[in-house]
This record gives sequence, structure tokens and C-alpha cells, in this order.
Amino acid sequence: MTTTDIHEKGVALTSEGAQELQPRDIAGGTEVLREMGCVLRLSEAEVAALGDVDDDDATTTIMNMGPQHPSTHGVLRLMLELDGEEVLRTKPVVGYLHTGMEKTGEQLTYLQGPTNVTRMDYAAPLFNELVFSLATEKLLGIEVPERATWIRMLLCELNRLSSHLLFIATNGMDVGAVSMMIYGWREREETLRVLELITGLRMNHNFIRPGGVAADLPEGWQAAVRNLLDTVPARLDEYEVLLTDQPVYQERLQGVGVITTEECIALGLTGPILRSTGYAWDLRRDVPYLAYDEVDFDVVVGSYGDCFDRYSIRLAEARESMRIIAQILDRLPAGDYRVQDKKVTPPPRARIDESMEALIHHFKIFTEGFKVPAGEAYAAVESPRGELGCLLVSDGSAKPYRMRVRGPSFMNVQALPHMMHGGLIADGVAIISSADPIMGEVDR
Amino acid sequence: MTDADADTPDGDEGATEATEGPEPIHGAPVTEHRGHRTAHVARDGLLDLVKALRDEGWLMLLDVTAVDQLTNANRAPLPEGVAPERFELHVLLMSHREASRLTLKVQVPEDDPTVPSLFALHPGAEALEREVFDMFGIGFDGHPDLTRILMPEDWEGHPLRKDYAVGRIPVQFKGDPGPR
Amino acid sequence: MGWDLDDGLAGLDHNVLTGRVEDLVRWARKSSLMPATFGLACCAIEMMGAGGAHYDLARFGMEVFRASPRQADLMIVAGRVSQKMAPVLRQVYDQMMEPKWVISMGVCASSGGMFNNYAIVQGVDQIVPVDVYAPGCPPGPETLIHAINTLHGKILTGEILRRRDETGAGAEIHIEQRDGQSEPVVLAGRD
Amino acid sequence: MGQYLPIVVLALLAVVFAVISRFASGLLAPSRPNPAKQAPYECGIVPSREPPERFPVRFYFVAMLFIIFDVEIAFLYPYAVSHGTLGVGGLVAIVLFTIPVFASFVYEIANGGLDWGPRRAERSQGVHAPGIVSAGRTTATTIRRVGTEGRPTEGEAA
Repeated sequence: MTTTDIHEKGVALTSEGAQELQPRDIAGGTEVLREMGCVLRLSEAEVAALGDVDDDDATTTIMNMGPQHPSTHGVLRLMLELDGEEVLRTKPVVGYLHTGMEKTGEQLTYLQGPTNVTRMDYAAPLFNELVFSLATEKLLGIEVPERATWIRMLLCELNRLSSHLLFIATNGMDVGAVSMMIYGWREREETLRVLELITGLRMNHNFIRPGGVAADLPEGWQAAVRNLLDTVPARLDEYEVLLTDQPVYQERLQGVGVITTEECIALGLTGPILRSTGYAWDLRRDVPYLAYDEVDFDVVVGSYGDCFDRYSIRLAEARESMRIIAQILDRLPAGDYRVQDKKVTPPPRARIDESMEALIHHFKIFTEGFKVPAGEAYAAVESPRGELGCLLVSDGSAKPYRMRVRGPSFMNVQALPHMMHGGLIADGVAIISSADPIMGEVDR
Repeated sequence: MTDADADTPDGDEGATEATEGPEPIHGAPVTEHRGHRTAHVARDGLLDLVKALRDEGWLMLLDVTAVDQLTNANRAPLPEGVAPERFELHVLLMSHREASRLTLKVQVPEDDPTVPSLFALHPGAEALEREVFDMFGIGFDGHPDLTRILMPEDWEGHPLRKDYAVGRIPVQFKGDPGPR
Repeated sequence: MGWDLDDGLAGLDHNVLTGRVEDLVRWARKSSLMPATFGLACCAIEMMGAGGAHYDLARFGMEVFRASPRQADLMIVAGRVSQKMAPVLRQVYDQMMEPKWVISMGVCASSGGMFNNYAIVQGVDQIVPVDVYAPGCPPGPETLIHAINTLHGKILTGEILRRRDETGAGAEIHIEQRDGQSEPVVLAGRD
Repeated sequence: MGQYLPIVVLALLAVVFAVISRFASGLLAPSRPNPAKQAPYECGIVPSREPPERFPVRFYFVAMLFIIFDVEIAFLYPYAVSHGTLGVGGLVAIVLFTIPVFASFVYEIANGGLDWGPRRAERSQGVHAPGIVSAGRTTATTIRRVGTEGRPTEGEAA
């Protein structure tokens, strides 16, 4: 079925057959088990208790909250079974942004890897590059210099800030405060300007590479970051006035999409959703990587596990990130920004004109790529959405044999049906927005 | 006495390194590589090992993925008694109390690629196993809804297998680029 | 509303009385083009950035992103189109009201970009007729606004619709990228 | 005769406007019908099965609400404009008109027309936890900061 013959037939074959939600009468008893949530199904006993509700008058309609929908944060398709406005069963159908990145990852060398991986979670691209680089460095067994580690931490916290600002903007818009999009994006542009000054690009930076960082920090980066740290906290307080004290906002988010710690752990959820249930688990503190054990920050934990908690956690985490950035500002060590191991780092540009070996070295690293010893390595970082892991299997050649990225949003999307059960469609929109899934990371 | 202690530790040092390595978990041999602990378990022993580990504190299932070892020149060494097969299932578990991760490796033969599903123990595994089925064609018996998750429903073949072409369209050279 | 007498009728400058209805219709279509939200991947974030306060698409009468294709007449394909998404994209394009235009934002939409593999449609022009290709990965808001202005110019002259009637293909205009910082950045830490 | 002229002109204008707008779109807009345009829009998906004709009763409550408030207002406007000249007689007439409409509104509230879905009931009784839905709950009160002193203790690891 190539796209051309869709063109002739004129009829778009968009039904995905078995992947879709089957109506009760066709699918029979086992499908009703999905009632509680796509994954945490009802037990037979609960379904039996449910069974006596006579189904003939409550005709449930199955409706598509499809790939092209303003509030599904990208191309997520949810099939909802509705009784009037109330959501009974939900099934996420994903794959509408499947880009075959893991297959492409096997064709690119380790130096080209970050360009492919950075397009997975496009709200926080630097985290993908970081996790790929950490896994590669674990395979190589090399140590990245102090300055590179701290630069990576600075960039990741800036990216976390911009990702949480994107969340606040879209969360406000999804719940009806459309002007939040304008406010949220105003701050995000400030953060992206600082990232553009440092890395040269607003997104998909390819700045964190195996072996360190692509370039040193430019002149005047302290002034830009300090200016950011002066303006954004005041703006976050402005959001508090705009959103938190609003009865409408509270009414839409409090008590909606409640989830408990046991359910989160059973579903494999990490990040703000797990922390919103009151369970303090943050990789930056519990399995420290980079230099997070030398920086002092707080892990923010919620109390009820509903959408309002997740909103408050992300708002507070944005402030924590700025607190970390302030500490990095004064404690950034000097030194070189890339590992000086000849095998991994190409020689500096000036050396190439002088020595023949440097030119050969430069040529070999950029065309054929450096060889990584055979083995497997798994690295994980705390991305704004949860634990982002990267498994690299190397067969000794210059290209990874298998690259697997564990996206937190993939598990968060599977938990949506569980949180949306029993709520209204409007609550479902607020829940999708609170889970903040990024479809690039779900479909890879 | 003292020199006896002096030399025996070196002796033992060499010995312990070679023979047993990290101690086996519930009878599954464990190898350690760059801080990446891996337990090798047979297909039928998977469910009770995961159950035992879960009662021990390995509560969260982080990831279920597979590696097609068809064309892997130098593959990670397997402990003796574990026959290398084409597919290798990686089950990644995490214990919050010890703040550490453990990978379970299951060898899956090519002719009968089925593995018992972990859905009963960790419901979160449903989507992960659907993705492994979609990308590698490894069946999971006991899985409630084993269908494709990423590819369209009527897609033939399993893309992440090593014998599946990348599907690259050769880029034609459309005329010479203008003066640089 | 002047009349340069010594130029005779040619001196009559353009105004309401002497304007053609067709110009009025084209001007109306140009200045209130409603884009359909077809944000797929990274380019969607930049498209939202273009709609935000700093780059402000509202200056061109386009700040409202219509969700349903019934009320939209410009489809910005922002992001990579996967094989599973292709029929949906064609369906939404068919359901859009006439006259409709398509901007293919980003290299992934225009030509498959860096993902030349089984999963990505190598160029959205295999599915829908495209009018403007915006290069960049992702194209910055300036490039998107440049693409929109180019489209506005073509709509104003009206020849975009004449060609659509004869060939059924889009105008296929290629524009160059216009974002990034103007002055170069000096790298500190030379010591 | 002169007294009714404005009403006639108004009616004529209304008819003319209706006719013009009915046929203008047919003439001016480009029309290229294709099967997709007639098909219902379901977020880009071609629905494989027809949507059921029977709607749950609750949707008709919303229709009732609209009738009660909108239509009633339409009748109150002319009264409000001329209530001075109508005097007490007008007031009695309007009150007599409003009472049955208000009765249907009370019937609607009794039948839970406004209480959509169990969610609201569930939340108001605080089934999950007390204080989950309360104005006093702000971002500051609902989160707690766990410093770097230690990982989750035995109990919390649930």
C-alpha cells in the first residue's frame, strides 16, 4: 500500500484494524476488561459487578480523538468510548510519527548519532544528546573533563527550563487560558535566545557529543544567563497570579487524573507523574550523573497525584533549575571542553594546517568515525518527562550495532487511559496536557 | 602468618575474578560489563525470576527491548550453559531501594520466537512488548492485545531485524549544484 | 484618491472606486489566511513559536490556528510525515475548503530530510500539491514568515490559482532560509 | 397604514438578505465536491462504522437549557423596552409568561441536567482525599521539597 495508490483511489485507508478500540458487542467480554484503563485492566470480579448494568439503554459511542487534534500535543490518537460526555474506555493508537530512528541510528557513526537522537524529544533535545553521549562514553571508558560536564549540566538545566515553560504555555491553553500561550512563549523565546547564543541553534543543537561539547562557551554567556535569571523568576510569579489563584483553573485541574504510587510503579511511570503521587524519585539525586551530586537543589514532590500537582511540580522544578543554573554560573571550572584522547576528539582546526597526522586523524574521525570497543552500555538521565535511557550495543565497528532509546513519554501515554477513566472529555484534555507527552519520543 | 595473608589474597584475587564473578541471582548466572549487571535466564525461567526479583524490591520494569544478533561480529560473551541464539530479549528492572538497575537477557531462537509475557507481573510491559513484536516479530504468549503499535496494521515484515533493508530511496543526482 | 491629470487615465491611482472586484477578493483572501494546525514534529514547536508573541503571525492576519479543516484554507505541514500518517494527511487535505494552499515546512516534509528510510514519506508532494517549500531543520519563525509572505504575494497576483486549475499541481516555490544570528559569535576561553 | 411600514420593510429586508446569502455562496465560492468533503470529519480518520443515531438523553437537557434561557430572553426584550407604557398589565403578563418557563428549569435542575458525569459528584465528596478540591490549595501548599539528605526510606518504597 504505497502512498501513490491512496492518491488514485481517493479514499484514505486510515483504519488500523486490530490496533483500534473494538466496540463491546463485537469484541466480547475480554475487551470490557480494558474498562479501568488500557493497561491496568479490571479484574473479572469487577467486570462481573459492572456486568449487571444493562447496556442497551446506555448506547456508548466510540469516537476518535485523532491524530490531527488541537489538544493531543502532536499526532497522538486516542479512541474514546463515551457514555454521553463521560469517558469509559480509552485506547491510545500511536505510531503516527514513527520515523525509524533506531534503524537510522544503526547506519550513522557515533559522531553523527546525536544529530539523529536529538530529534526524538524535540521539546528537550539536549537531553537526548546527553544520554547518547553518556552511553557512548561508558562504552569507550573515557572520562569527560570537568568543564565539559558542567557545561552539559548548564545546557540541560536551560533546556529543562524551556521545556517546562512550553508545558505551562500549552497546559494553560488546553485548559482554556489561551493567552497563556503568549506568556509562556515570551519566556521560552528568552531561554531559546540564550541557547542559540551558546549552541548556535534554537533546537536540535547537536552540541553535546561523545567526548564532550562541540565548542566552548561564547563571550558574554554569563551576562546572557544572568539576565535570564533576573527576568524569568518574576514572570513565573506572574503565572502564579494568572493561573494558580484562578477558581476556574483550580476547578479544572484539582482532583482530575488522580493516580497512586503503586499504579505508577506498575505502569513504569517516572518523572513528574511519579513524583506527583508523593514518591521522591529523581535520577539527578538518586542515581547522580554529571556533577549533580556537587550541586544543591531540591526534588519537588506532590501530595495527591492529580493534574494540579503535576502543574505545581513543573512550576517549582523550573525554579529549581534556575537555582542550579545560578550555582553553575559561579562554579564553572576552567579547562578544555573536550576529552583530549586522540582517538575520539578531532584535532583543533589550526593544527590541521601544520601537521599531516592531524589532517589524517581529522579525516578518519569525520568520515569513518572512531571505533568503539564491543560491549553494551545503558545510560539514563532525568529528562523533563521522566527517565530517558539509551541502550547502546556495539560490535567494535564505528557504527552502533543497536541503539535503543527508552522514552518516558512512551510509558506516560500508556497511563493516559488509566487517568482518563470516568472523567469527562474536557478532563481528558487536561490529563493529556498534564502528562505532557512528546510524540517524537513515543514513536521514535 | 602475615606473608601468608599477603600472598593468598593475590592468589585469591586472580581466582575469584575468573571463576564465579558476581554471584548468580536466584540461580541465573550474572555477568558484569562496565557497571552494567546482566543476568542470563532461560525463557521458561523468566516469569518466576521476575516474580522473585519483584518481591525482593525490583519493583519497576523500565524497558523491554530486543537485539537481533544476526550479524554481530563480536557479541558480548555469554556464561557457559547459555546457548547463543539470534534474538536476545533485554528486560531492564530497577530497584528504588538499592538505586540500581539489572538487565535480564533471554535468548530467543529464530525458528520459534515466542517468550512468556510479563503483563501479569508488570502491566506496564504491555506496550513495550507490542513494540518488540512490531519491530522484531517476537511473539509474547499470554499478552492481552498483541498487535502492531508503531507500524501501520497492514505492514509486512519487521523493520528492526538485521535482514530488513533500511528502505533507503537512492538519491538521484539532479543536475550539478550551482557555483559554490 | 488623486488623479495625475497630465498622465490621463493612466494617472488614476489605485482606489476603491476603480479597483476590480477580483483584486478585492484576492486581498481579502490574502490578509485573513487561516492555517490548519498540522503540527507533526519539531517544526510544530517552531510554528507555535511563530504564532507566539515574539514573532507574532498576527501581524499577517494569521494568529488563529483553526483546528478543523472546514474553517482552514492553508495547511502548514510542519514535521516529518510517516507512512501511517500519509492517508490521514490526504484525508484532512481533501476535507479542507477551497481555495486551499499548502506550505511544506521543514526539510523532512519537503524531501524526507535526514530520514531516508522505510518509515518516512520522502516529500509531502507525493501526497498533496505543495505551494511553498520552507527549508531548514527546523526552519526558524523568520523562515516560516518569509514563506507565508511569499505565498501572500502569489495569492495577491492570483496566478497561483490559474496554474492550480490547469495542472492541479501546487506552485512549488522554493524559498531560502532566513534565520540565525546576524553577527558571528566570538568564542571565549581561548587560553 | 404608515404605522406598520417599518415592520413590512424589516420583513422584506430579512427575506431579501436570506435569499441573497442562500444563493451567493453557490455562485461565488469555487465548488469542487469530493467524497471526503461530504464525509464527517473525525480528526482525519475515515470512520469505519457509522456513528449511532441514538444519543444519550443527557444531550437533550442541554437543548432544553438553551430554549429556556435564550428564547425567554428574546421575549423579554420587547417588554423591557416598553415596560413604561405597558404599566402593571404588562408586568402581570410577563410574570405569567415566565412562571411555566421557570418551572421547566426547576424540573431540569432536579433531573441533574447540570451535573455532568459522576466525576463531579466523586470529586466534591473528596472520595480520593480530603482537601483535594479546595480553593486554599495553591502550588505552595500542594508540593513539598525533599532535599538531598536521602533516598526514599523503606516505607516509601511501597
